[in-house]
Amino acid sequence: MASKTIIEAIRGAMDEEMERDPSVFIIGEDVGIRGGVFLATDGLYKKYGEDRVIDSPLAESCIVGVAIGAAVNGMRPIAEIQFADFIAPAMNQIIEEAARFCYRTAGDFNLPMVIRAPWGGGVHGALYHSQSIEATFGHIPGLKVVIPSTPADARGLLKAAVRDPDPVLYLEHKRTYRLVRGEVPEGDGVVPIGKAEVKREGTDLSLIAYGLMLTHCLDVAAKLAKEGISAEVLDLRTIKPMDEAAVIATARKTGKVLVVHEDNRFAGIAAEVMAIIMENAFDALDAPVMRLTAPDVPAMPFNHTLEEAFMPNVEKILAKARELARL
Amino acid sequence: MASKTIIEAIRGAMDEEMERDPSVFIIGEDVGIRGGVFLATDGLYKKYGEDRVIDSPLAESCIVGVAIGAAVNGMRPIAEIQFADFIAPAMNQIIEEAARFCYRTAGDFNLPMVIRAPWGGGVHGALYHSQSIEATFGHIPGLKVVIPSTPADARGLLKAAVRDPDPVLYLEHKRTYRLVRGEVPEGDGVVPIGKAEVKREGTDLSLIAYGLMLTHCLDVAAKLAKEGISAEVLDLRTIKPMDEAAVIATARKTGKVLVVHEDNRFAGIAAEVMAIIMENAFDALDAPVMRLTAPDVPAMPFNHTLEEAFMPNVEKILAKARELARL
Amino acid sequence: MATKTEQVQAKGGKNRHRSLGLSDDQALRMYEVMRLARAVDERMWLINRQGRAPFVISCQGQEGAQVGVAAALKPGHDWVAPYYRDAGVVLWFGMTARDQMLSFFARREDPNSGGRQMPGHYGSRGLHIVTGGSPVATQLLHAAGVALASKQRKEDAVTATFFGEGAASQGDAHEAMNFAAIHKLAVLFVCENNGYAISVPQTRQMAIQDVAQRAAGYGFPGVVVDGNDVLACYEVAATAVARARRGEGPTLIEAKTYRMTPHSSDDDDKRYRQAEEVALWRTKDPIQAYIRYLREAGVLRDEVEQAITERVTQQVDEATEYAEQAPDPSVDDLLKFVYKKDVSG
Amino acid sequence: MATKTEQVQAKGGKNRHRSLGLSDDQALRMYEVMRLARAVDERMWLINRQGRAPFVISCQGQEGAQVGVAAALKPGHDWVAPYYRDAGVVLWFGMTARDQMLSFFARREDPNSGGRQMPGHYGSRGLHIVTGGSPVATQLLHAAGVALASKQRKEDAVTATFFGEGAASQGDAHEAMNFAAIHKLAVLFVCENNGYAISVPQTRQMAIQDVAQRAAGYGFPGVVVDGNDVLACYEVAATAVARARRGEGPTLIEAKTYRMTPHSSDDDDKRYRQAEEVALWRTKDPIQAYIRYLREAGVLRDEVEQAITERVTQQVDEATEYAEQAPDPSVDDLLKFVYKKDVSG
Ligand SMILES: Cc1ncc(C[n+]2csc(CCOP(=O)(O)OP(=O)(O)O)c2C)c(N)n1
Ligand SMILES: Cc1ncc(C[n+]2csc(CCOP(=O)(O)OP(=O)(O)O)c2C)c(N)n1
Ligand SMILES: [Mg+2]
Ligand SMILES: [Mg+2]
Repeated sequence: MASKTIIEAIRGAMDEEMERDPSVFIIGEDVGIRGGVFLATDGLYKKYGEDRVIDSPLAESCIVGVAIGAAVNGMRPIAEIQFADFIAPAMNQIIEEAARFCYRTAGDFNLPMVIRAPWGGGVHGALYHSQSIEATFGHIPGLKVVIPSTPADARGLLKAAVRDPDPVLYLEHKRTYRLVRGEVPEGDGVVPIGKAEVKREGTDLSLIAYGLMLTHCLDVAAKLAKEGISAEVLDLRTIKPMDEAAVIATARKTGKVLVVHEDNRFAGIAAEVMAIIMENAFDALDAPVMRLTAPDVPAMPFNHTLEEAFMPNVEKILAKARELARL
Repeated sequence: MASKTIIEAIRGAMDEEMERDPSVFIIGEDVGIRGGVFLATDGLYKKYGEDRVIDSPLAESCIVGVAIGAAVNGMRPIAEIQFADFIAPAMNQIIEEAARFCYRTAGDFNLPMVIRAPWGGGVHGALYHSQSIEATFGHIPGLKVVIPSTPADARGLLKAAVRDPDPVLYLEHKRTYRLVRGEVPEGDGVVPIGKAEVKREGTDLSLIAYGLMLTHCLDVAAKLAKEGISAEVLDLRTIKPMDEAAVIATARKTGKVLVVHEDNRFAGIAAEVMAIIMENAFDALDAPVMRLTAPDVPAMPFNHTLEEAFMPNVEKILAKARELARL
Repeated sequence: MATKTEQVQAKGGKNRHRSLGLSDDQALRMYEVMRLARAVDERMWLINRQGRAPFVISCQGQEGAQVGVAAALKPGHDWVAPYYRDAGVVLWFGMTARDQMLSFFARREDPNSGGRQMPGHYGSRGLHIVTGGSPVATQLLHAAGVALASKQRKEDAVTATFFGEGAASQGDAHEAMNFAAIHKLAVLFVCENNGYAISVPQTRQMAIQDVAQRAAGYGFPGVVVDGNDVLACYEVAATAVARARRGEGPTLIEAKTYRMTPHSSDDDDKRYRQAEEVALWRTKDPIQAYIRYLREAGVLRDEVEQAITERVTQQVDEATEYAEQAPDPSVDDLLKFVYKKDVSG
Repeated sequence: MATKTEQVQAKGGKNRHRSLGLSDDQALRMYEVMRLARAVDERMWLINRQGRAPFVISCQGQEGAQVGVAAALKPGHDWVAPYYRDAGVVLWFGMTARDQMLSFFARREDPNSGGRQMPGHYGSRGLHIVTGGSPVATQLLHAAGVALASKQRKEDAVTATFFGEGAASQGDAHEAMNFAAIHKLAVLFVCENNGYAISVPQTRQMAIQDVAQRAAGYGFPGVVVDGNDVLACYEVAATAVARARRGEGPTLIEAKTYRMTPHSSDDDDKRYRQAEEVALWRTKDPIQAYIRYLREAGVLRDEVEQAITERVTQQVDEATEYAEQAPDPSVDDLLKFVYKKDVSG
């Protein structure tokens, strides 16, 4: 077991997969000599050369469209979108093409490709370097959407994504890159797509989250414990297809659920979790499921006061959890 | 009161608004001499000329991006996207630009523009001429999303959209264009954005829908009445911002709610409606809120058997409503 | 690198096909595929007008450009990323009249999509035909990606992608040509310019004469060719393929042609096209032009013509009969193949 | 219509500015705005390095292209759709050092965004500066739309939009130029080609020498100019503006220049640029070059130089002091202006 940050785990996973499989290559803006703006691909250009670590032109539709074509022709591209906020120019290629290749050909075609994108806020990134996109893409059939919150999951889910025969959107919370450090197992350590994980057991209420909010929820659970409140923390890990069984299990276990995300509220992932619980664990609820999310304003402002006000944080989650516990 | 189809109401509303306000113009593919592929703009090119009814190049990002610029400079564009399925190339301009202009300038800029798009299935349109996009855009702060289901609402909401100072996505269910006929009032008849409407009063359960499904729900309510079940039918009309008060009121009134849409299920509009009810009317529920939606497969296939299987219809809604009534 | 737009003119003479290195047999195979594409298309309209199938979208008028270019490629080795009019391309690459009819009737056996997509949405991994959806111009980037993979593996396969002049206005067309140029990819960008994007004429689509002029802005050759002259199309394609195999990069081929039918069975082209214009272009029908050449060249003797007509008619008849009887997908097919690997619990 | 790429070379002589119709005062105003843009930028780096503000993105090295082009426009009448480096453009159009510093410190008074956007995201309806977000190239389409509106109302306003050579790879750049060409819109497409898109050099961005070559593919003139020669930039812009006002359509101006700083305060350009290259371009600093010219021309006498330096320094000092003290937005500002008209119950 080695201790790594999330960015180290991601870089390492790409390196291991490229070593293992010559069909794996990276394409994106500044991924080459620059090593990516967050250094996620640092050193890979030097090690694997410009044919396997390709600096694309400044065009996201090109990055994804080319990745699709390469995947059709036997390669396993890892496409990097520099910031999740800049994925929109590629939405036609992702939503209408990549996500539909398998279905529209009744399985004749499939696309083993990964799209990596740093997302999330808390880094003074303002409106266009802080966005959450998991609900937008989670709604699209044919895509798999994963979000690791620990270095071990970051490595294991990225490996699973590279080896998966379908397009996987792999979202990396940029605030956690260097903030979150943890043990990474020796060996393969592949983490299956589609499986949530209880990161902390509890009995009084459940906190369901992913990304930076998962880290916050673990802090909150520790604080609640001191107050005699036993909180279970469920890490969704895969947004789509969601591990409904795990969601239902924790809801049935505690009867009280708080879903937390920093994405906008309306038709977000929390709403889907609430719907799943409504349909499958209604009878087991001791209180209405609650959600703590960003407000419905377009991403977080640059100004630190407004950024703070936008983001859910430990204090806000703690307050909401206490409120739920009291019900 | 004149009786009109929905397509006639839409065409008439554009004609009236263009007569009233010289800053209103239309831009889109084939909107000119062709009158649009559904004839929504039929006759307007002849009447207003090529400067106010502009055949764009085959480029959706261009259509929306140009509309944004024109709106900045004093015009009120109505941009037509030929099919909702082809809006994705414009997502960057809609989501990252149009929706954020007002917020990112703290109100200095605003965009009075309408984006019209035919959506929905049941016309042998296959994967790319049948899609639902309301959840994708409903999730985006800064956009207003409206869906009329009757000729009067089609006319009144389109007029409201043209006069609104913010970008409005106006979605027209293509199956209802000529299927749904109804009275259209004399005079202005503007219908306010943001207000749902109870299209049929009831006491035993509530059916919440929009678009073609609203028409189906009215049929279902009539059939249920014969069975002695009194169903209320709420037409959302505006998807975003949603009329939460109306949703909560009907849930509290009947205690049993079925939400119906033909969009995909995961993180769809039904999930948000369920979340709103969970948060605001949990204590008033006699049964868990149910949803009847399309499955999570990429839009409906061309083959009629599969199209039928994909779409919610009167039979499926009726069965689900009976199940809910029995609870 | 030559980046000027060359106007390739068809050279006369009875030996054009031989001087292009085409045997009489090859010349006739090209003719037969053009005929087959046309015959299948005409049958589809017939059936559609009888209300037995909901939708047709045509290749009629563009078979010369399609077969001329496709004939310069190696089916099974090279790749194509066609668009919805390219019946001539996919038939050359191994699809059959039966395949066409199976997708026309949206049957389960439809090799393109199992009855899920509209007709004209071609795709076959085995035949190296990249699946196409409806959004235009996306396939240009797919073609660049396919070609990138070939280059990464140091294979000499060429990828040809086809699109209309309207599709050339999409951002994806720009991004694809730019990327292919940067990496000198073995791509043929084939624009079938039929003068209209549904109702929108070229003058509202662009302010230039030739789409081929764009190539210079990316750094590779752009060629204009008479799309109704199948041999001229073969000639420019063969040149572009050779260049691509040498690793010298892409070529943009603009085939000037015309759509002899409405945009689709849902369209009414009388709203935007003059009858005279349509009539004029009928006289330029690429099949008729090729017939004249083949007869002059003494290749298409009456008995050959008759044999071909019989084969074509028979294939279309059998295909129609088979496909119309063939089973639909069943309701439980609806949920299949959302993913190749389903990981939902 | 002329569509060939013209290499505009700076003509020598002490009277260049007068021969271009610029008075000594105008020439000096251009100089002062370049100096102010540079001074504000340098101060921002200083403050950022002291940890008093999180982010800077620079105009340094590109002031000549920015002010040269902007000076050919009529502020308040014409429109600009700039990008994040265009401090020189917006200062010419009426923004102040104080405005710059208010957005640098993300204060409530920031006229661009009320502290919501990063520095460099300019916008002012009153000053005819179209608001910009971070996604590159979207503003080219906005500029086409602004120009379309001017044309629809038969006004002679010109719209200039600015972008990097990397942004030129985006589909939106293609769609905007094509649309502006079709409608002969009064647009200046100004590419500030500084050779890099963050770390990606031009050779990986495109396979051509000059972005200006693309103009021919749309049907309007493309011009290459020395972006570090403010008067040469003014000259080509004045020609393009005159053409646009005559209703003859857009021009693509490519200003060859260099970014003298890292991409932003988050970048480390040593990873991808050689020190020699950076040093070489320092010798081509557009401000120094202009100083040499103005002195030769006898326009920039010592006392004038001194007065300008004092005014610039004073403005930067006052702006910094004012902005650093200025109040932040308050928490309840967060929910404001999602819509102009809030219709939620
Ligand atoms: C992105 C997108 N927008 C709109 C459409 C609707 N549409 C289908 S074909 C077509 C016209 C295509 O014209 P062109 O590219 O010239 O090809 P042609 O049909 O003339 O062969 C349009 C607008 C589409 N399929 N995709
Ligand atoms: C659509 C989009 N993708 C990626 C980015 C991230 N990004 C910001 S600036 C930049 C490079 C821009 O290069 P260029 O257009 O040449 O302008 P320059 O910074 O060199 O002046 C990139 C990739 C972005 N802002 N927008
Ligand atoms: Mg065409
Ligand atoms: Mg640059």
